[in-house]
Amino acid sequence: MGPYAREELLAGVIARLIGDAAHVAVGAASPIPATACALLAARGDKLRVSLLHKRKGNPFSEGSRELFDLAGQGRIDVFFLGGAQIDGEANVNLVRAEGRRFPGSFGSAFMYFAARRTILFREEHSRRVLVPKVEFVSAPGSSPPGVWRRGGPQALLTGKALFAWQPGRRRFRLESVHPGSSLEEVRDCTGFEFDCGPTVAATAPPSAAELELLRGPVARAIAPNYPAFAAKVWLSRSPPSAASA
Amino acid sequence: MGPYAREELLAGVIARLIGDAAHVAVGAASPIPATACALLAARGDKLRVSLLHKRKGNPFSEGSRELFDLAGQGRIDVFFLGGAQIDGEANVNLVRAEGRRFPGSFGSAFMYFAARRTILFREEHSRRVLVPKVEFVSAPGSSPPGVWRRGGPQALLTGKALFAWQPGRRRFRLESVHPGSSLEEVRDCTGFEFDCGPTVAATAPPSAAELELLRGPVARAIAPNYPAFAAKVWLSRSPPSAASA
Amino acid sequence: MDALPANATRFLADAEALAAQIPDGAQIALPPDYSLPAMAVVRALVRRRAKRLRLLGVPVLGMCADLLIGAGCVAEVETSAVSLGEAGLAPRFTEAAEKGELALREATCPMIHSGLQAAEKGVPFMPLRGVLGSDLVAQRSDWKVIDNPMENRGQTTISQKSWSDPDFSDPIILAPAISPDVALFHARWADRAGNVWLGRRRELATIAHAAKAAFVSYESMREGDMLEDEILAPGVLGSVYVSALAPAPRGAWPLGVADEYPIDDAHLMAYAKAAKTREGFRRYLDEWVLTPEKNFSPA
Amino acid sequence: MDALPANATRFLADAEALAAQIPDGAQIALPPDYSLPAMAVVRALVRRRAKRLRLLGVPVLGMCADLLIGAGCVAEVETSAVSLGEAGLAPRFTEAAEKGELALREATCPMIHSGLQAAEKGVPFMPLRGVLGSDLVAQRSDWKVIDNPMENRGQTTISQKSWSDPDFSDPIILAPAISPDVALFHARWADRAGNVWLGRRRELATIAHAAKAAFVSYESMREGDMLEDEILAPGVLGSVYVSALAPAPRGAWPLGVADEYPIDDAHLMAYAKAAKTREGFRRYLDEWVLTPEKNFSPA
Repeated sequence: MGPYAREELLAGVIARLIGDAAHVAVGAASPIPATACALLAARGDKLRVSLLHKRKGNPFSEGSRELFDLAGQGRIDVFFLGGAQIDGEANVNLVRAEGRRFPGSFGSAFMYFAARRTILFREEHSRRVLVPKVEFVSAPGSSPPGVWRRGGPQALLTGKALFAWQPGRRRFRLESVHPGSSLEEVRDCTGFEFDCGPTVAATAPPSAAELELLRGPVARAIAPNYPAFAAKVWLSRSPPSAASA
Repeated sequence: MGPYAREELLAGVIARLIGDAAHVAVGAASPIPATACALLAARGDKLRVSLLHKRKGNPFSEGSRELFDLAGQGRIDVFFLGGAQIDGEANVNLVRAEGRRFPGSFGSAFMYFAARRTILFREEHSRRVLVPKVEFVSAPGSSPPGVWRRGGPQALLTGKALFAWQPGRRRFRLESVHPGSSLEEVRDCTGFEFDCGPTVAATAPPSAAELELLRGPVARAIAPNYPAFAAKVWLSRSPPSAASA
Repeated sequence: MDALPANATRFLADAEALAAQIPDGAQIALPPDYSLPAMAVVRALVRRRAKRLRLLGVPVLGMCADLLIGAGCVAEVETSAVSLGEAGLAPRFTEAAEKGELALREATCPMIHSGLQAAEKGVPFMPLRGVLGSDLVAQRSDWKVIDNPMENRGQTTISQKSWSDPDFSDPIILAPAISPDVALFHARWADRAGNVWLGRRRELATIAHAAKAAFVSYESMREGDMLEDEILAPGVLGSVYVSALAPAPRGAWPLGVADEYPIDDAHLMAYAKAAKTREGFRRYLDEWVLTPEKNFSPA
Repeated sequence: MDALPANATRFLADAEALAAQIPDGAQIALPPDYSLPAMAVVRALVRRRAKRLRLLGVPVLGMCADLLIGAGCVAEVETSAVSLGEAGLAPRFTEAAEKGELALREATCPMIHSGLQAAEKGVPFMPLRGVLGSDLVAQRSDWKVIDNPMENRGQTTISQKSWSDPDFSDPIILAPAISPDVALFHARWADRAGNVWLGRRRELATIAHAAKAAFVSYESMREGDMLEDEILAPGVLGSVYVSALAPAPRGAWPLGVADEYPIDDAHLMAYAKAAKTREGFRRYLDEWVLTPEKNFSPA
């Protein structure tokens, strides 16, 4: 890749996807979304970030139901979901695939409806993950008219590409391919059909200004909650003073 | 009256009504029920008493809904209700009577169903209070079959008499008349019809042992939350050391 | 008032500035007198001549509401009771109710709690046991009765008929979600992150969760982020729910703040006596509310 | 287990004594690994060879459940996930689920929270938005779908047909009340009145409110009645909900207690690795669970 880490590229893409959201909730094992939020904060955006399961402190005082109540109230603008499988209709499977058991649906069956936007994020981009039809729908990508649904998928970001969700067509559209990958490779590795314009852009890499923030204040903000991640991404490059704390 | 205060007699009656209940909840302006609970505690009974709106501390940590949740869970054995009006079917009116406005129903419409037993307690015994039919049913004395109801009235205690509730007949039965009152006086002052055996007992006054407890540990336990009440009942008799605290 | 302010807790100068945020006609959820009422802001609402307020008692009201009612700020009251506790009936409420000057939505405590919890969870209703057979039900067309759907496999019918019909099968009442325009209360502490400390008065957190906006006065500012402190955190309402904050030392007076100052019983008794008449109430307002230097107790 | 123990918080000697209170076949509600799991009691359950336990994850499970599953103590699991977090999949759960050795009741977090809150309020169900369209719904015959009764004045129909039928009008899912036989968790402090301090882990209070009995291990005994202390009270679970208590210093280890000790990441990683095979899990049990002197970390 270029003069930046893959994690830095992905965090930059997520930061652009978050855009002007007011409140983002980031789950436990999500260092890259957390990095994206820290990047926006470092840029001076007035973004509220609720990091779930921080090592010290946490944003909640009503126990583990508060995240779901917040979302029910309409106070979560952006949430993230992964998936053992994701299909072309943006259905998410966190339960089982090909005889293998995964942890379970967590709160996906609610959060996918209640958060205003959900960014699907899975680094592995393969036909094993991106399937024509999920084996088990933990949370559906869309709902019939008459069924309450505040929000749904915004985009699907993988280690190779960015897809935008088209609610009207209930299909993904390939938005950009990351530097180092190609449209052909993306087609080969995607198990579902998707729309695609006549030309496909390359995903914009992080700017020099963004990289400076990422390697300075962002790295220092991320290190306490994700020490292994911060060490891997930044310690070998330009070690921020607190990354090893 | 005898060598005891009316409040001591009433507290003794309530203590007997509480019997072997495990958990009693006592409302804000209820010094006599609180005294009854303190008497049971002083006797060594393993009674749990939740005093609502204590001046210092309180038994709850979930805010003002906790009492109702506790009752919904079936954890409140005995509760107390008064009423601007109470009728012969044990309906309670806390809202309005004869053009006058009262504070409102509070939680009565729920607690009367959810507490295992409710002791109706109103010192004023008059046709103004004990009416044939309440003007407004804040909480009904009984419910049709098929309607969920864990508990209901146990008894009605006034300044003149004790009535037992007969769920099968949906009527009160006069249980005893307090010393100083008569059956005739009770009939004169009661606006609803009630059952009555061939002979009516006199309400048993507090025993010497009970009076000793009332004027010692009970008075000391009650004084911090009900200073005016404790001073009125006990300070003139045999002042317990902490009654003025 | 539609947008939920996710990232914009504003720090205002004082109770007057908070009162200025609350528009005429707003539905304001208020705590009981024993649960951190924002009395300084209530007095400021009287001074700014607020109009047509709709009060929601969570679940009961006291002096807080009586002042606003007496001062002519209130069009509607939804509550399960209004009372001054030891000091007796709330005189301005009582007279207004007896004269039919208020739109009254009578309730019972847990229906209000459940309605707020429904809004807190973003659901349209919450079921509650009991209540059926109370005359409250007939007055509240927004309270629905259905057969318990967990017991009935076939059809379940909304109560057009009386719930006491014998073919009603395990009827249960539904509290509609209540999402007040404004939650208004006082806090012991605030911090620079916009969090406030309510201690065990969790009903205030529920109000704030359910409301479209929460305005909070506070006794004093505390250093550090209280949500990062494991001992304080359980009593904190996070800033995500707090629209605006302002300092108001002794801001609950003549009511109390646990561990700070007790209820001023003598003042409450004096109020209850004065407010028995319109003239007495006017004199009370002149002396204790409209005169700026007496906005709060000197003690 | 039918009677709710209102006035009888019992003080027991140790984790073994608590484990002895939990009968085979009981439904036990357990917190996530980050929320004060009673690991010492879990190990004691393994030692007493508990059988046919039914675990309820509130709302997810971790090492706590994996140990019990691996040791053959568990017949059924209801949860929205089982995971060791940073340490990866829960290996004994994963193998048991893949081999079909467990009765699995798949859920999603807020359905579990809502079910417990229904039991907390003594109502038969609580509605929840979302969830419709998830394959979870078809698996859970105890989850009902109805038309939103607040919007529909006429008839409302229990879902015999599919909720996605076009004549379904604003369908909403109902979580049935969940009243576990036992709530089991760890607390930072207990006091002589039988109260325990859970801090901001309020889901533990909800479990205890909803459960028929609550068994709590604690780090240390604190002087005074914590419910009388305004600073501590917001984090307290009152003794009315606590059936029995026992001391278990470092009782959450290898998981953590905020401000007391952190999660022992290295141990958790070692467990995750060892438990990948039945033999490795057996060796782990021998070394860390069945050997009395190693019941908890020496640190």
